[in-house]
Amino acid sequence: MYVSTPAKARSEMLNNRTLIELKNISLYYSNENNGLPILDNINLQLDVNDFVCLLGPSGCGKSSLLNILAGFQKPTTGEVMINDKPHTGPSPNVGVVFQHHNLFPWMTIEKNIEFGLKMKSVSKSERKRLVSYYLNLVGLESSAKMLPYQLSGGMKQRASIARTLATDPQAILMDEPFSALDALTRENMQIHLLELWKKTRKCIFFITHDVEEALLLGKRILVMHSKPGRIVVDLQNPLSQYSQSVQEIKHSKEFSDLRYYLISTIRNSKANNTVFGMNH
Amino acid sequence: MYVSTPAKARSEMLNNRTLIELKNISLYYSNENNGLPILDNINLQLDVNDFVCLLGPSGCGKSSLLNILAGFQKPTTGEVMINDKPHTGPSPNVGVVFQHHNLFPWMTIEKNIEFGLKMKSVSKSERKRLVSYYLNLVGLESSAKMLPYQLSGGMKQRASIARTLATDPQAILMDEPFSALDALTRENMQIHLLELWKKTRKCIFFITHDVEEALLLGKRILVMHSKPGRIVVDLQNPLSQYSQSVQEIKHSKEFSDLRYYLISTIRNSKANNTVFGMNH
Amino acid sequence: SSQETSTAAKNGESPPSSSAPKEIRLGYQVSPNGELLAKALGLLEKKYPRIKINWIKFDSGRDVNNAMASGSIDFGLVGTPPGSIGIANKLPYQVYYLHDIIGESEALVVKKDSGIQSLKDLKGKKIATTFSSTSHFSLLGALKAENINPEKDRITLLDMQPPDIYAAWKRDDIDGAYIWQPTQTKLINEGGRVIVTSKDLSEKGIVTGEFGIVNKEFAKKYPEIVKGYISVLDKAVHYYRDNPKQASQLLSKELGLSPEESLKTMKQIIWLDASQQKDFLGEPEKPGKLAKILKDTGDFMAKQKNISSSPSLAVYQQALLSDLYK
Amino acid sequence: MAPKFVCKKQVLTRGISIISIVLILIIWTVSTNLKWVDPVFLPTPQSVWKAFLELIRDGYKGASLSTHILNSLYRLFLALILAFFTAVPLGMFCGMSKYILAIFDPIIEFYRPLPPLAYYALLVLWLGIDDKSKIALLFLSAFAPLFISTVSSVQRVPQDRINAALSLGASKPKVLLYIILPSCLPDIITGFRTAIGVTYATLVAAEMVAATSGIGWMVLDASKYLRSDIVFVGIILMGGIAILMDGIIRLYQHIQFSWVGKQD
Amino acid sequence: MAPKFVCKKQVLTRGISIISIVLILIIWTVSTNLKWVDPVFLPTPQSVWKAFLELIRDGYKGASLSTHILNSLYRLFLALILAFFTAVPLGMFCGMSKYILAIFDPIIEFYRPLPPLAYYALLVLWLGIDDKSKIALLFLSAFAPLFISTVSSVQRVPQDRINAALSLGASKPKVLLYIILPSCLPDIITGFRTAIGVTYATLVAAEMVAATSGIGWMVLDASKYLRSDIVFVGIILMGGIAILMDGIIRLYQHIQFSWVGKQD
Ligand SMILES: Nc1ncnc2c1ncn2[C@@H]1O[C@H](COP(=O)(O)OP(=O)(O)OP(=O)(O)O)[C@@H](O)[C@H]1O
Ligand SMILES: Nc1ncnc2c1ncn2[C@@H]1O[C@H](COP(=O)(O)OP(=O)(O)OP(=O)(O)O)[C@@H](O)[C@H]1O
Ligand SMILES: [Mg+2]
Ligand SMILES: [Mg+2]
Repeated sequence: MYVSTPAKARSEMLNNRTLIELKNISLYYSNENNGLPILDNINLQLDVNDFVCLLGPSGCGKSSLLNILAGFQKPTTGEVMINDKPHTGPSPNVGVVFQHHNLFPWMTIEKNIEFGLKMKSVSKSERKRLVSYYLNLVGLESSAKMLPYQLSGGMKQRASIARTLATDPQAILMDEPFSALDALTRENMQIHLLELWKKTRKCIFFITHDVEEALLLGKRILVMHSKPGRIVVDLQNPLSQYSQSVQEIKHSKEFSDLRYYLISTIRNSKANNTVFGMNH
Repeated sequence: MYVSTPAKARSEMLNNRTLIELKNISLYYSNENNGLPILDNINLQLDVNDFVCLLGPSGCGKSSLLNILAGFQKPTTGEVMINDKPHTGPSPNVGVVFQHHNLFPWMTIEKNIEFGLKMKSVSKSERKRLVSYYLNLVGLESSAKMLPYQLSGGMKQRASIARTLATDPQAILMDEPFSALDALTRENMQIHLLELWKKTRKCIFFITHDVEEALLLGKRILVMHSKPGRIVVDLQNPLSQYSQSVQEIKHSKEFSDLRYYLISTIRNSKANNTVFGMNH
Repeated sequence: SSQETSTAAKNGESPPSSSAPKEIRLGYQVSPNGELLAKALGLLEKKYPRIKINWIKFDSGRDVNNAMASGSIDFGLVGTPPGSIGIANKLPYQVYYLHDIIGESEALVVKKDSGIQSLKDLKGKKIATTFSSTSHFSLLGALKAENINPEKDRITLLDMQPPDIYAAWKRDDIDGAYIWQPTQTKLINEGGRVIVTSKDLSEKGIVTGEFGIVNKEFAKKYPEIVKGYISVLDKAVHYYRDNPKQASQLLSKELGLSPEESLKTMKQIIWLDASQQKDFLGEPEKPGKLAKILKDTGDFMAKQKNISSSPSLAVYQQALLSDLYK
Repeated sequence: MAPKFVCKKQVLTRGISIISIVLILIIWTVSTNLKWVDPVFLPTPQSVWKAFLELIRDGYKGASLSTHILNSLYRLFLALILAFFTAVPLGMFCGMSKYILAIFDPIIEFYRPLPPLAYYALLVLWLGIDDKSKIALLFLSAFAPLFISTVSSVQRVPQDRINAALSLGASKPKVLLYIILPSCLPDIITGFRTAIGVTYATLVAAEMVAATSGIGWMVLDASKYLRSDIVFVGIILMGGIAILMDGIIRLYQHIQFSWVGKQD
Repeated sequence: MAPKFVCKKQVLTRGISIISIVLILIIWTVSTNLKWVDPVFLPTPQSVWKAFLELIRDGYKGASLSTHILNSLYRLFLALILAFFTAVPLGMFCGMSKYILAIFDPIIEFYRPLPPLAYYALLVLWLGIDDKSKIALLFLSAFAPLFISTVSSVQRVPQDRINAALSLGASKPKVLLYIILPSCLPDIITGFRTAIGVTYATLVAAEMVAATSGIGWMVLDASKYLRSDIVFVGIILMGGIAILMDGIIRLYQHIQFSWVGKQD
């Protein structure tokens, strides 16, 4: 796998330095939501070589948290630090794969992927090489010259993953990146992502609603509860140490125990906090 | 569960009359895609009380097929019939849940759900009742007065499901409706949908990339291959006859056999037709 | 050119390169007078072949005033009302020549079936004219002379351009108009009757005319050019007096009329040559009567509240270049 | 906390705008009082103020200042309302159907760039010298920008959104009313703002013919007599009224279209 | 097959447009030849044609027809180009930052609705009677619609899209150039079309003072002499040129902005 040099250099000095830190974050969107905060007193540290998976019920504030990490959203109170400096706006150090693809609609897929490289003043030949590498990675070679509206939902999502990966940021924040993919494409993408992380050890923050995915990918797993959004579980994933194949991991006892534990934690959040049920 | 009368009446005369029929459909988008059709010679009949799940790799043409069924897209060749009449445009008989939510951005969630009812000239009090019923169904009571942009991804998807269900069409076409939902919300929505179908026996066409979901929901399961898009599997799902609980079904031998069969069929499509692989 | 050099030589001046400007910019208006004829004959070009002559057309005295104020032209032509407005506002120009006095070319034309026989019958009628023009001034003057107050007698005066006047006339929206050629003839042909003309009014002392103005600086710097241009204008007037047919032929294109019609309108104003100027522009000790005409015009407009105030006669007198016709 | 923040920002922008205006006023005062510019053309603020007081007291040529303003506003509003209720529906139909567009397109494309001064005589001939021809002229100048922006914004409504509405049982007219109109409204309002500006700018031309009242006529008439103090009073009044109108529309835009630019 | 279908549709719309034009020509011919309208105001097509041939042969008042047209187009294009390269960047900055907007907003809001006829005298005073003041007037009339549409379209760019670009390492100027500009271009082009129309409509006013050439001046001058045949030649030429210009822009829009209204 090709990785540009700075990333390689970084990957060699494996350590636990904090990359992004949230201190006492809370978030309100105007005065709605019955005065309850969307996010309440969140403290979180992402290390330079973390792979964090965030689970939580729909609407609990996962994307909002990601927006704060990315610098898109100013928290109502609290501080966000990146590399020990205040993090006040979007930064090229933090790549983001959005929940909705967010491709530039007037650029072909190729141009979309090339955009970040152009912004980093990568040379033309290198750009070409990287674009074709990432197009291949996400299986979109044959759609390189198409505009986003000409792609299917899953293809758009893949293109937007490629666009972010191509710029090789220090941290990658991904908001349910694989949710529109079929099982097989998804499996492939998971394997690619894990390999990428193992090689570069860059910080990945990965929102998913699939507990199994979180267990297979994450070095660390967070669970959020809603109303107000807060982190209730923050565990090191023991499975990430294993070197077995995916199938083996999936069939291990630890996997199904953890899966059960996480599912019941998430379920708990629901029972406690929402009226959502099957009472009809 | 509340269902308005016409649907009830219809559900009583269970039969196998064809509701939507595709005859020799093929589809090209302008002259791209190397001259290959997106859809090639598709023949398909949806019965009035069918529950069809469509599986297939990303970009194979599932959404395109749905667009044709919905009357949004004119096929390049072939005929589409609904109730034995040519189906040339969008119709209130065919409700659609889009892959991307497609809510009306200036209407509150409540107003979005009410829209279809208003168009059907449902009385105001009835409208109010139905809106609050469906809001409750998808767990969005507390967000009723919010605008779409104020909702999370999963909430938007649920709102758009509620909007379509509320109008009670003869057929419901759903394009990966649960893909942005967390496992639990998803499970709930699946149960709701299945119950709805069992009560009303309306025609449901359900695109998903989750084989298990297809097995749990579908009375009939289709698999598409890509380049060109065509239906390679069309089987009656034996599991849909079972009255066991979801957990029991999931642990049955038949379930895992079918699951394995379907996954390998989809995988086959990939191996045959795309260069997408892990060769790096 | 021989004439030019000889004049320069006679006055013992330095050669034209230093005493003459590179370019003379003249703002003219399409009025059947000596300036237009001089332009058509190319007399100025012939007189100063080494100077670039730039003729710039204007459609109203207001625009000439603006152009003068912005220093865009050296010579200009204005009617008495805008001229006195300019002088009252101390625009940087002086009068060097009275081109013509308006006669029958401007007149009050009314519909034959409107029952208007004289100015007295205008009560309650709608009369159109182009505001701030010589026609407007004449109309107001005529009414005042008859002691008619437009407001009291409910005469509606409408501000319109000639094409609109014609359109409104055809629709019977107006009962009459005080207007110039060629619209005047058109109205007469469409069932109009002349009640009063500017010629009648000038006899009563309500004089309107068109005069030439020159930038103050320019006049101070190049008095010979001013004199030279006056001789050109004089020559044009005499050419017209001697060959009216040819003159009308020459002007017909600029006027947009047939040669016959052109001749008719040319005859409807009083052309003045250089010898007649002394009377109007006067001498340094004895300012001419144009100052009085302008003062009257200014006073009248001040009374109409068109301008805030009209200065003293001396101001108007100072605006006349009185040392040209000794 | 959040609302407070918004308030502070608004106060700041308001403040900057006021500083910007005051600065211009200062430049105006200084440059005129030091006679850098001929006062005949750029009068001093004092003389403009004096003229304003005079106009309030005496009116201008037989009508009070408020009559002039109200007459103009009456013409303006009538024209704008007419234009809005013709250009927007027509624009929506034309945006929906290429065939309907093909009928009207050549006509509108042709008249649109024509200078009002070039065809005003025709309007006078057909409609007379009363308010009718003036309103027609204003109407014509408001119509085109509104029509263009309506058509192009209708053509830009996502097809999926229309399909969604049709599938929900909306008839075509209802789609037009409930889906396309609200989708386009932000664009239409922007077009309307342009239309107001253009119409306003045509006011003087419209009141050039046979007007004896109206703020546009006042400005034009005063300029003939080099009464630039009155011209400036008129210009400032016109500008002020226009800013007021535009401000109201922008407030409406701000309140009504919070969703714009936020959908994904 | 698909492209064929598109072609057919295009031919059909083209056909409808032509029918629409022919219909107007027929009404014109019939109504004038039957003298329903005074030929002084609405000349017959024949006489207009005759005048056209005459103008081609002899020109109009000292300049050939092509000189008139080219002079006007020169003024127009210069003004439009200037306006485009000032209004669009300024509008983009103002759309990005409420503070920058606050500086310029009061000025532009104020001058925007002012009638050119009201302040033309000032322009002449400052810039003289040459092309400069004419181009300035045209520039001012093109500036406002372009500015407004730019500002409002920049304000409408989804924040997420800007965030995406920033996260991909684009600096703020690059976001402006590579993301905001292309996002707004469809709106800006629509604004530009409006601006062309408005500027064109101002052409007669601009050529009213001290012009001796220009198609606008020709129309105005001819109308003074009630030469409505020449006025109509001028009007039709102006309309024709405008349609041509607009057609080119629309073609560009059609080719360039296929993505508009299709994104989800
Ligand atoms: N702009 C906004 N204004 C008001 N409320 C908002 C806004 N954006 C999000 N919210 C609210 O914040 C809460 C959390 O939203 P968020 O998008 O973070 O959820 P999420 O965890 O990402 O959910 P999902 O898994 O469905 O994407 C929701 O209740 C939503 O209604
Ligand atoms: N407007 C269009 N123009 C050209 N090609 C298109 C267009 N829309 C879709 N396609 C192509 O058609 C193919 C099928 O697209 P479709 O959206 O039907 O896939 P899908 O099966 O729904 O995929 P997914 O599961 O990713 O949503 C894709 O290869 C896509 O590139
Ligand atoms: Mg989310
Ligand atoms: Mg799809």
